Amino acid sequence: MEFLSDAISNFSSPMILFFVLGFIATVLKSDIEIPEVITKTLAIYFMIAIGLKGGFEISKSGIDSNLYSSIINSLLIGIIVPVIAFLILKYIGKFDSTNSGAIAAHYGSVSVVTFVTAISFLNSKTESYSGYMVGMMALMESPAIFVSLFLVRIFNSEKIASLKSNTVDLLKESLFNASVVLLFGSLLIGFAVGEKGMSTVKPFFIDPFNGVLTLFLLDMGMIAGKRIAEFKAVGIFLFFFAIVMPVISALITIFLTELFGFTVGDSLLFTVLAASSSYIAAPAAVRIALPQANPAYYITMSLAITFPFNIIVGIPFYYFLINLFR
Amino acid sequence: MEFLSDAISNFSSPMILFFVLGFIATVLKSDIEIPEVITKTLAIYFMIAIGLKGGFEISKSGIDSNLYSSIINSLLIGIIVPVIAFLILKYIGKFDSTNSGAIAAHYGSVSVVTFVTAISFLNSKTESYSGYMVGMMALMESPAIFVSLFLVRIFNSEKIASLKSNTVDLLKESLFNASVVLLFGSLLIGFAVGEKGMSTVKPFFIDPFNGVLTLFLLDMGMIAGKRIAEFKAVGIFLFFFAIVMPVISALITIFLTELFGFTVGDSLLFTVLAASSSYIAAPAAVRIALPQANPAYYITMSLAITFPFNIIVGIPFYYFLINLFR
Amino acid sequence: MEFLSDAISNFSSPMILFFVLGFIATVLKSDIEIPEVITKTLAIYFMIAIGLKGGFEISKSGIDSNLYSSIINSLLIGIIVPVIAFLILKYIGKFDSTNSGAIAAHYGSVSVVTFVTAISFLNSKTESYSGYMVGMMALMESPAIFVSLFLVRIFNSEKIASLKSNTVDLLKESLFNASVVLLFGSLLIGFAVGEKGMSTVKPFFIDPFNGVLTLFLLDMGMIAGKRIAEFKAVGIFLFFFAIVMPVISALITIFLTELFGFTVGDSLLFTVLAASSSYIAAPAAVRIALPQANPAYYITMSLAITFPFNIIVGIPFYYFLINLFR
Amino acid sequence: MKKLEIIIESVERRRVCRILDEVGVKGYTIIDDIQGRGKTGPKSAQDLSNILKSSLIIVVDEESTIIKAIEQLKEVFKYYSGKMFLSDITVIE
Amino acid sequence: MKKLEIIIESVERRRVCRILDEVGVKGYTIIDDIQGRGKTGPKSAQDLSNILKSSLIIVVDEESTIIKAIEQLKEVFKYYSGKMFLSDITVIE
Amino acid sequence: MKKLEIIIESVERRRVCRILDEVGVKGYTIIDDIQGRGKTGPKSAQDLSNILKSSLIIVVDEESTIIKAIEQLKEVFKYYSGKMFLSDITVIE
Ligand SMILES: Nc1ncnc2c1ncn2[C@@H]1O[C@H](COP(=O)(O)O)[C@@H](O)[C@H]1O
Ligand SMILES: Nc1ncnc2c1ncn2[C@@H]1O[C@H](COP(=O)(O)O)[C@@H](O)[C@H]1O
Ligand SMILES: Nc1ncnc2c1ncn2[C@@H]1O[C@H](COP(=O)(O)O)[C@@H](O)[C@H]1O
Ligand code: NA
Ligand code: NA
Ligand code: NA
Repeated sequence: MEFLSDAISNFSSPMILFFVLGFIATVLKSDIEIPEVITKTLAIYFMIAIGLKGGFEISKSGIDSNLYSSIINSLLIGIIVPVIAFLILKYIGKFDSTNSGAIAAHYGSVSVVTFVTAISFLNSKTESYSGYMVGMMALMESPAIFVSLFLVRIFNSEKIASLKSNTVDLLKESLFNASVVLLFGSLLIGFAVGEKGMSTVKPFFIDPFNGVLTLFLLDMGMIAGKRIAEFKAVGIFLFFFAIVMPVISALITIFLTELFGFTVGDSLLFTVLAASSSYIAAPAAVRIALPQANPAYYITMSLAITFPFNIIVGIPFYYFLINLFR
Repeated sequence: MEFLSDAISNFSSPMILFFVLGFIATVLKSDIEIPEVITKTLAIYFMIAIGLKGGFEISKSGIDSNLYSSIINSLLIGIIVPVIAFLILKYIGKFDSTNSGAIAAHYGSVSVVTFVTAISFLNSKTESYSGYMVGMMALMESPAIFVSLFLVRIFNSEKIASLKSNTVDLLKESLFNASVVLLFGSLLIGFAVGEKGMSTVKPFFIDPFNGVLTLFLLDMGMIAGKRIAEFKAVGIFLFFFAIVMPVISALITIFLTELFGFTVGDSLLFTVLAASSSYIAAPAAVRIALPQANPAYYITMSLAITFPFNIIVGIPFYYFLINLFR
Repeated sequence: MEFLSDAISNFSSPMILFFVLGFIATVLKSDIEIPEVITKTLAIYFMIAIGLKGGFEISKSGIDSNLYSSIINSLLIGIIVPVIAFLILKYIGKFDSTNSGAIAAHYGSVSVVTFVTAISFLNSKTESYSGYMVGMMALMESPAIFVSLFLVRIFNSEKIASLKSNTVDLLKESLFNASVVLLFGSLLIGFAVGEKGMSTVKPFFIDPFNGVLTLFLLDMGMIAGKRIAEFKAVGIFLFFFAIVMPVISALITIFLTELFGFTVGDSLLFTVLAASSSYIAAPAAVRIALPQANPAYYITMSLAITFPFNIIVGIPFYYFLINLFR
Repeated sequence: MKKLEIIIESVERRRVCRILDEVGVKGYTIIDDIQGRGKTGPKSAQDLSNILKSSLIIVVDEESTIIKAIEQLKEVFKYYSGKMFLSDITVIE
Repeated sequence: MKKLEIIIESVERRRVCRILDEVGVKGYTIIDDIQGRGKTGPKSAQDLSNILKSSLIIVVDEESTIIKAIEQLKEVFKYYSGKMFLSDITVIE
Repeated sequence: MKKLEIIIESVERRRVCRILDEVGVKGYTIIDDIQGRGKTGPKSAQDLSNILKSSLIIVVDEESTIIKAIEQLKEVFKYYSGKMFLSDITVIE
């Protein structure tokens, strides 16, 4: 079976193995300490690197006709995924609207590192993808958060108790969110600088990319390992949700991308974006906007269950599914 | 016009574009956060890298007869620029001696990152320069600070109210200042290790240099963007001073380098050093030595006005002027 | 004399020169500040890099028959060195058992950066070594610490006054110690990922290795320079011990490796491991387990005397001795 | 004079400072990135967002100003995790 | 209410928190990576292990609980370097 | 016993410690890289030099020693930005 061999070869990439090492090390209580400032800087590095690369690809290939359908697809996913997540949590999981909305916001938004890992997976398959997919990721960061807050407001108007000034803060923070600005900015710069400009930054932003990702995933493994201790707080329903929801989002997205006729590479990236769950932008926004929601839920689910699931099993599985339908 | 095309091509380099991105991001209140420890480490990286490269170049080319005139030129600039700055501030700007001296110290001293950006500009023009120019930069860091303090003392003897122990602290700090030691040290090491030694460090200190500079300038853009809020505190006179003074320093230096007969590359680097304003060494020294001076003035002018002006407009403009005179 | 030329060529490598620069800069009170988080991250980088490289080498060459004798040799050194150190300190130096044991633990354990510098030395000599030597280093980190604690317990049963819970903490911390887990983990991953996996991380973990080491040694030079101020607290006996003990350990190890018939490369690495003194794992463990011991002794000796001695004089000297006996 | 020590989760630090500015306190000092444990469990910096960290803000001012600040801050503490401690202090300089 | 400020060398920070948890204090706040000087000389972060740094732990609780905590903590202070300071405080929130 | 809390801009931190050493205080604790706002406006670490940051230094000692320290420190506060706060405290260990 191709899926199995893909999964196994994915599993034997240094990135995934270092993620697992970090996870195990933390469970064994070994205090490998990657300082937080490094983690944050590497996250910025990745956004610049994929932005530059994406923009440069666009400048070479031009913008094809799929751009518009890609934008529509991004926005569709940004609405459909949080709505489904919200309904499942509220009506099957019997969670209150606030917690349902808080979690839905995370699953509707996206994870940059999952995307980056998927790109690394595609590269190892020599499967191409469109440069503007980085833009699609930037596009998908915020809408689902607003959709989720809107759902909470509809279902739960009087209990929404956050402060007035919050909404303004939140809007500003989401629109000009650090990662949105960095991604779009780097995309534009990558587009503008051409071959010569790219060659000057290649030895820093392109060549060591996978190695840096390895270090970062070691760190992510440790963060996930620490979070897994909160497992009990999450409970069995949310645990399964954190695995099933990505698959649901993936299936919907595979269907949509099939409809739109995107390439295999673009389809996988869309699918991974839909299936991934945010753990940087969404937690910050949700903590401010929905303070009554329990952060132990969404942080643990995103970091310790969905992220590992996606990078280890999800990516090769979605790739297998996409190829199955062709 | 060649200047325009140079300015535009400078403006479309990834480094400058990321500076602008950082600036815009901050103005839009996007909280991209490059931790301060990273900024400080990158500053060290640049000093080592240019020191090593400069030293290695000297070891290959030998020290030419221009070295002595270069040293004289460095010291001349280190005296002339702060004196002119001081007189303009005191007699045209009507500032008190303390603030005039504080600002003059910054414009007399130099900015490592402006120098590094100029080197990157020269490389893109395949214009050569002498390895010992890094040494000239190290030489130019401190004298102007002492000249400025001396001017304050002359013009304002009784009001100088800093503590006794300060002068000793200051002398020690300036002579064996971190950047002076690092630059000279790396220059010596670059000179000593030869081809083989250089090749072992090249993949870290030479190849990714421009990429690292890109990341650093993103950060500088954000720092400048935050500082620009203090714009009002600075006032219209100082705003113009922060743009006109670099041009004055540049014209003087272009005249001097013409006199001495330096190459275009060396002349540009001298000009950029003269035109640049310090924002690491000088603020620390001045804050200790002249506590009554207002830091909002000198920090904002150096970081938020002169630095952007020099790297975006100044460098190609000075290059144009230098070529005009040949 | 070959030793002299080796020592001089070692001394003119950029790594050693930057160590010296860092040392001098600190003595001159220049505040070059490499933030601690960077130092810690670089230490992690080195462990991953040498682990990966070692594992990959094993996967290429296979495990040879020397593996078993290497393990025995590692354990032998881990017992002999701390016992000798303890006896010298207690009976010649007249130190109490607690301080003797504390210092013995450091000299029995190993220094990753000394090992890394030795690898860099071997590379410059194009002398090969076995991939599993990284594993030997990991193996040698903890045993000597336990042996030393055991000696203190025997010689000084009633005065051992550390808290109950400490022993459990300590055992856990030593067995699943961060560096042990990282080294073994990276070794396994390097073994598993093969040529293709290695090539994806090479531009980050292999190519810039020596350059990163240069930056790290600048930092180590500064740390050593700061520690040297505690020189007086250490006293003349411990000062000589910090130089003579590495040579004793080296001689014993050279004899053992001769017996076992290891290659020159492996023998040097074993010798350097035996001669090196821990300054990350051992201090933390000893501070917890033997709080009455004086940290000024062991930290200063390890960092400010033995480490510089080993990387500057020791490595080429041990290499000379090993070749002398063949 | 009174000293008010405010421990507040990082995401709300900016709002707390804004409130202090509005109330017109003479000044305050901020220590960021602190950890702790309270009734809502441990708060230690183990995720990539900043939501599991706190800041410590120290305000020294007249009792009346501090009381005004407390009034306003209580609104924040309704929803967000943290503590406020009050004690006596003398301002030397 | 009482405020207990504990300055303890970093290697023992975890044990101190464990003791506070066992004694049942309501909460505590931790500031890591602090420097200082005491009778055992300067403590500043200049080595690669963490043994030359301290943490500051602040506990606010009823006097009785604080006294219990102090009893237990004295054991740690027998062997490790640090300080404990006690003062009065009012809990607002 | 008295507790003196000194907030001083980073460039002068070393001098303050030197003064404390000279006066002969028993010890002190330093928290670096703190931010704040006072009458001279906001102090937050947004530049490459260290001039826009402060340090918090805590000294606990006999009243007489603290008073001596304050005398000496006032010289520094004439020119540099910062605050000194004094309160009562009990030393446990
Ligand atoms: N009794 C206490 N003493 C000191 N700090 C506390 C105390 N209770 C809570 N905190 C701090 O306030 C934060 C939030 O507390 P809580 O809202 O009770 O979870 C904790 O993470 C601690 O940093
Ligand atoms: N009198 C004091 N005031 C404030 N902090 C102190 C004092 N004495 C000691 N410390 C702190 O406690 C640590 C250990 O002190 P010691 O055990 O006396 O060496 C020092 O590094 C300081 O951080
Ligand atoms: N009322 C206050 N309460 C607490 N900290 C203060 C207060 N006033 C000033 N500070 C601190 O002292 C620093 C310098 O204050 P100033 O000299 O008034 O500008 C500020 O950045 C704050 O960190
Ligand atoms: Na998603
Ligand atoms: Na200048
Ligand atoms: Na050893």
